[in-house]
Amino acid sequence: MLNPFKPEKAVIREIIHETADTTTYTFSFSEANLQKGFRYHPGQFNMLTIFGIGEAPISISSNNNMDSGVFQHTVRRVGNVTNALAKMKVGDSVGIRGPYGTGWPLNVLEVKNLLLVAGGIGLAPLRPVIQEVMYRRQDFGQVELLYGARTPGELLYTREFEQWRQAGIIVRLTVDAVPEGVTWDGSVGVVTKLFDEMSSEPFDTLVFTCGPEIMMSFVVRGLVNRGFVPEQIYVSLERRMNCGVKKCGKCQIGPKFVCRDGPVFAYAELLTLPEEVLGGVAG
Amino acid sequence: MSKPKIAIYKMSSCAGCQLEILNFEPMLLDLLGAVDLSYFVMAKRENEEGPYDIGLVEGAITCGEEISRLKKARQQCRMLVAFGSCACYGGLPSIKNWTSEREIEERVYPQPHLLESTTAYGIDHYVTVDAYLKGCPASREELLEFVKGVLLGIKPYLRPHSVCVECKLHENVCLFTSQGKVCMGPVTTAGCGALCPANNKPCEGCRGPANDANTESLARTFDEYGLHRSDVVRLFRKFAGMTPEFSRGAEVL
Amino acid sequence: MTTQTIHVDYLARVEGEGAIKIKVKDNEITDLELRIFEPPRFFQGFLVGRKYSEVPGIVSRICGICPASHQITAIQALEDALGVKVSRQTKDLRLLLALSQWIQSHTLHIYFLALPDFLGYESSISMARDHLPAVQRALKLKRLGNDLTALIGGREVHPVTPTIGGFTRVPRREELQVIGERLAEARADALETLDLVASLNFPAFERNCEHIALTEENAYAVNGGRIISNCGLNIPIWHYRNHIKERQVPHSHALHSYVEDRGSFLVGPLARVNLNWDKLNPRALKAVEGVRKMFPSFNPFHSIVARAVEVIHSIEVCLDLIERLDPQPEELDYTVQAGEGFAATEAPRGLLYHSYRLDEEGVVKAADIVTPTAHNVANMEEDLRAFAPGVLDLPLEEATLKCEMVIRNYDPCISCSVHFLRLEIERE
Amino acid sequence: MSVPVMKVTEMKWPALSLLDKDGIAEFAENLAERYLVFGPVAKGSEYVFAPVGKGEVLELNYHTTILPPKKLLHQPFEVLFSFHEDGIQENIVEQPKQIIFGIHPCDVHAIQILDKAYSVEYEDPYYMNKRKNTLIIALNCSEPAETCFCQSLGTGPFLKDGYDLLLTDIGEAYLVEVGSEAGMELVEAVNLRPAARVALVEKQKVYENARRKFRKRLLTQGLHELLESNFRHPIWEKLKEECLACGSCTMVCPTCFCYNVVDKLDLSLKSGKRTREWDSCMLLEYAQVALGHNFRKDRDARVKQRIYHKLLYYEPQFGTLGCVGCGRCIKTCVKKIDITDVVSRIRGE
Ligand SMILES: Cc1cc2nc3c(=O)[nH]c(=O)nc-3n(C[C@H](O)[C@H](O)[C@H](O)COP(=O)(O)OP(=O)(O)OC[C@H]3O[C@@H](n4cnc5c(N)ncnc54)[C@H](O)[C@@H]3O)c2cc1C
Ligand code: SF4
Ligand code: SF4
Ligand code: SF4
Repeated sequence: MLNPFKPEKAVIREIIHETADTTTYTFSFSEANLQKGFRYHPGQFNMLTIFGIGEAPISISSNNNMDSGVFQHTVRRVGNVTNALAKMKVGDSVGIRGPYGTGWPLNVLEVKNLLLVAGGIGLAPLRPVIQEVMYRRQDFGQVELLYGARTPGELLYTREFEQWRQAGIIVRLTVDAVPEGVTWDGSVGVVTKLFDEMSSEPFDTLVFTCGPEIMMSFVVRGLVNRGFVPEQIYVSLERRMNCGVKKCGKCQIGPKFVCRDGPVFAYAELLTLPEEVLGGVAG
Repeated sequence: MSKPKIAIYKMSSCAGCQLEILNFEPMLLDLLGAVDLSYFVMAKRENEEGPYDIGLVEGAITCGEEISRLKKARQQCRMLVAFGSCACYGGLPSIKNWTSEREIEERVYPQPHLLESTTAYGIDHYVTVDAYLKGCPASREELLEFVKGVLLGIKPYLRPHSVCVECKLHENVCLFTSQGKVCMGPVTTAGCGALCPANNKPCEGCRGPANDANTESLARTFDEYGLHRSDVVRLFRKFAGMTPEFSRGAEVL
Repeated sequence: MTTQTIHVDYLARVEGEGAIKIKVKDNEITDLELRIFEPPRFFQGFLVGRKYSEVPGIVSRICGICPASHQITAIQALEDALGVKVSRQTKDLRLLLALSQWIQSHTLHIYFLALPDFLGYESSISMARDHLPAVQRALKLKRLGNDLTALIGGREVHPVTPTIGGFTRVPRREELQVIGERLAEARADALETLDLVASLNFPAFERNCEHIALTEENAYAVNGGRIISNCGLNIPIWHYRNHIKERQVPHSHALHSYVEDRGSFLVGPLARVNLNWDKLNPRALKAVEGVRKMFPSFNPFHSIVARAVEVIHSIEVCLDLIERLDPQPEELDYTVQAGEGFAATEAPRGLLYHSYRLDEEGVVKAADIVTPTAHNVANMEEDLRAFAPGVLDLPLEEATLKCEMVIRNYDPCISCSVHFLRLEIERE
Repeated sequence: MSVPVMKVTEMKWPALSLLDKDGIAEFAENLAERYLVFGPVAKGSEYVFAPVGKGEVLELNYHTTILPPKKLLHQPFEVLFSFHEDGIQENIVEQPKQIIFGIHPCDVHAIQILDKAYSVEYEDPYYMNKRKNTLIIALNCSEPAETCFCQSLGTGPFLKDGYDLLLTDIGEAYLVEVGSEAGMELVEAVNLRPAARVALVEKQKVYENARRKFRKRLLTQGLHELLESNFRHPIWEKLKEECLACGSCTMVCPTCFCYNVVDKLDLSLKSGKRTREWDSCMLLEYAQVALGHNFRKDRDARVKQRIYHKLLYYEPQFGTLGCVGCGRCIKTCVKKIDITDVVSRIRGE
């Protein structure tokens, strides 16, 4: 019987320090066949095991299209598993099972213009979207990223911004605060502040957003105020997960299992749930 | 991490929690392979000087001398642990806190002026505490989880919820709803394996308040079961009467 | 003129915190203090106002090493106050529980607290390096005592099942038999323990003093009997307070127990073995024949041998009890009434006395608890006073160790001695 | 019996037989020779499913058990796998065939719900391994307990399908009906006394009689709309004050499936086990994520989650209500919080 709870061994191939507390790890499964068959969509996640410490759901921050024989996770140190991972070295191995969940509706819907709104670590599941856009740029129209972090030093993937811009993606950045001695010519304030300067219009645009729930609640509210409708806004939710496969029950919101029906949901769908999501905006 | 150095401090206590370390028996030698019991006066004559990695403090703080010893322990230890309910909440010694110090002293000693004794507090009244190992006595399993956690640099999983959860997991007959005996289980932290109910004895709350303990509601149920107000007060002011949760339970009626 | 000070900052390997200070001037002891830093916890104070039914759970926390003794004694005192009679089964189970603690506590003392002194180690942990089999034997015996305590009492430290009238849960016969097999196997370990301690080199030191223990007609008394001594004391338990008093002496840090018109006295394994030797279990008597000639003994260092004897005795008695027990749940039925009750038992460290006065609601109006260590503390000082001059010629280091050993002979359980006072603190 | 539950008709296995009441113990013993047999036995004043057949007294007149028989399939504690330096050892062992003897209709229905929860999309191999090796000897209820309301939900007091054998107490004996091939084999093996078809008339009488004895009910009509429109009913504020958040109600529920996962390392820190144990949405930590953020911090949110999950969310998830009316959560609640009462209060009754 296939055991969905059994992690497979994956080896750390490369470690890239993004910020003081966030790191991107490149993995490949020890077993070549597994790695070959490992296919996923932008927005899906894996369950990452550190044996003896636990398991955590982590978005896949790379894109399949490159077919590089590896995949990436970008992880912020916040607790047991993520701290333990931070202590590992290239060559060490972890347990991985996945991919799980629905991704962004890139292949499901006709997508023309894209507005991506990310906060902090929330950029990780959107990075594969950006990579997808770059991979088949001609399929998309205007693509714009609004990205906020607490400080300039906490922005992820900064080394890739130039590439993204070269691919014709509008990248707008903001930070909550600029520590003394740091130069910053971007905007200062929460990510919704970028709405005032953004180029995206509601027409023919899909919005993907990921970040802290409180941020997303302001994002959806701000967008609705600017004429976007809940049907065109997609959010990636975070909930407690112990299985990733609809068994442990933790991630339920109403009848939805975030691990399987999500983590990406149309905002319109969330509005039909009795339990309030996104900081009570829905209710 | 190399072998962490552990120091065991005794304050006002029965020594039962420290004894639980020796009670590891079959595992004791393995444990000693993993950690250094550097300062353990009950078991050793030659005790090393600090600093230590972990300080396990047993007992409530009931006098000035203990306060200064505790503060010194805090300086000496990277992590300071409240080891057992006395250290977590003041424990049983805190029962006296609701009677005047003088009156209590006079009941025991002919010449009370020779004593110096203060309100019994848990150690976090005076110093910051890194971890709490609840229970009277503290649980060996939890101590072990904690030690492994330190070795690994993680926060161990210690049950935060009510005793009822473990009571149900072990399928005990509920003393409260089946036998009409009032039980502190619904508001008390699990981790003991619901030991008392498993032995057909209501939980006495020795591990202190559980996550989100709704003590007021439980106190009202005690009342409905015909308990006198003073009985309810006694139930809440026993092992952890100094905690805000149990105080609310004691005072609601 | 030479002044010498023997100063033990921390009495190690005793339960609780104490220190010794002896000042000697020109070979005369000028000052001798057995200090106890242990702050008082006022059990007798805060027991007042609590319900009788809470008392066993509360007094258990007087001492983590002999909690069951406190429970049994309190329960029996309360039963005396409430007029509750208990079954043979309950008495048997209580005896089993008390003896399980003797096994555990004596093993702890012999191997972990006392033996390292005799063999020249600072602790059993360092002793384990050279004497691994002995330490493993100790761990096995101690676990056995603990497992038996847990089987009867529900938990090793602070048992939960003992209650007024009996037990909230009784073990099944099969469970008892499983542990019975282990007890039978442990006989060999207990004998080896006796051989080991009997072969030790004991300081030649004797001090004639009053030895007090419980005694029974046909059994080696544990949970009841009459209080007797080698100096003619022979009283029922409820006369305890007519004969045994406490005084607060200015130079001391503890309430000193004494027999009215006489003085300090010794309780514990040595006193029991001295006074009740013939009542040891017959199989045990045979097994300990080799040390017969050591007793009666007034050498306090022989108490470690007395403990080994009692471990053997306890195992045999437990085996007999297990043989006949088939515990059945019992109705615990009684009415609460006002009254006063008394009880004394032999805790591992010796005579333990509890008495309570209850009002008609069952609320405690007065509590009186005297623990074995509290009984012994005056005698410890007396021992030291007599012993110290003999070691003054030794190097200070060695003299200090020898003095500590005198105290450790008592296996003092300082936190449980609710009567201890703290007078002065001297730390670094 | 196979999974998911197959529909069996009486036509396929027409054999009706009778099992004398004093033959029950012998029957159980006989089964115990070939199967692990679990049945209701007394534990103090309550009942629990425990191994029977070797001298233990089967108490078929039990009202309900503390824990549902779910515990035999989705265990309170379970090791998922052990790990060591060179690999993972899955804890999926050769499962001995087991029989749940004397299980009530509500609990059979609950198992059918769990079957769905544990087989949709990703099969849970631990559950399914046990489930596939489990036979069900159900017992129709003739004496519903005070807290029972299965009748309102169509999950009792009598069972229509989902059993291998079905017993009904028709007075002097148990009527035995066969529900599967495996059940047929069980009957043949012990050589039961054949029953006349009129026994079915007796059975019908017992049924009618049992139906009249229910004291609790939960009106399901319009339940969805009712709950959907009362998410902010003042009753939730009251329950927030009342509920102890002790978790008992969910621990005893036969359809609750949530679990928590904990890794346990050996002291060597090199090997260990991944374990799971029942969890509960009533507990504060249940919806807590890293850095302490909690999606259901307030007790009323959790009370609501439990009740809404049972009565509203299961339906879209698994096509059936999540409550089978066993009454365990009512019986176990120290605060006497009663799911049927909550619904009637919302209805304004
Ligand atoms: C779909 C999804 C995708 C995610 N993607 C990323 C990502 O790409 N990068 C990243 O850094 N983080 C991501 N997270 C958050 C990440 O899962 C948590 O930070 C992580 O679980 C924390 O685990 P820990 O052991 O380090 O923390 P601890 O606080 O020690 O966690 C203890 C346990 O609590 C549970 N838990 C705690 N927090 C969370 C949480 N936020 N979500 C789910 N379970 C939790 C887990 O069971 C965990 O084992 C994602 C979460 C979800 C649900
Ligand atoms: S006996 Fe006590 S702890 Fe156990 S379920 Fe009942 S109330 Fe909870
Ligand atoms: S059993 Fe009752 S008190 Fe406990 S969590 Fe459930 S509803 Fe609340
Ligand atoms: S919700 Fe209550 S009555 Fe319904 S199935 Fe669960 S325990 Fe039984």
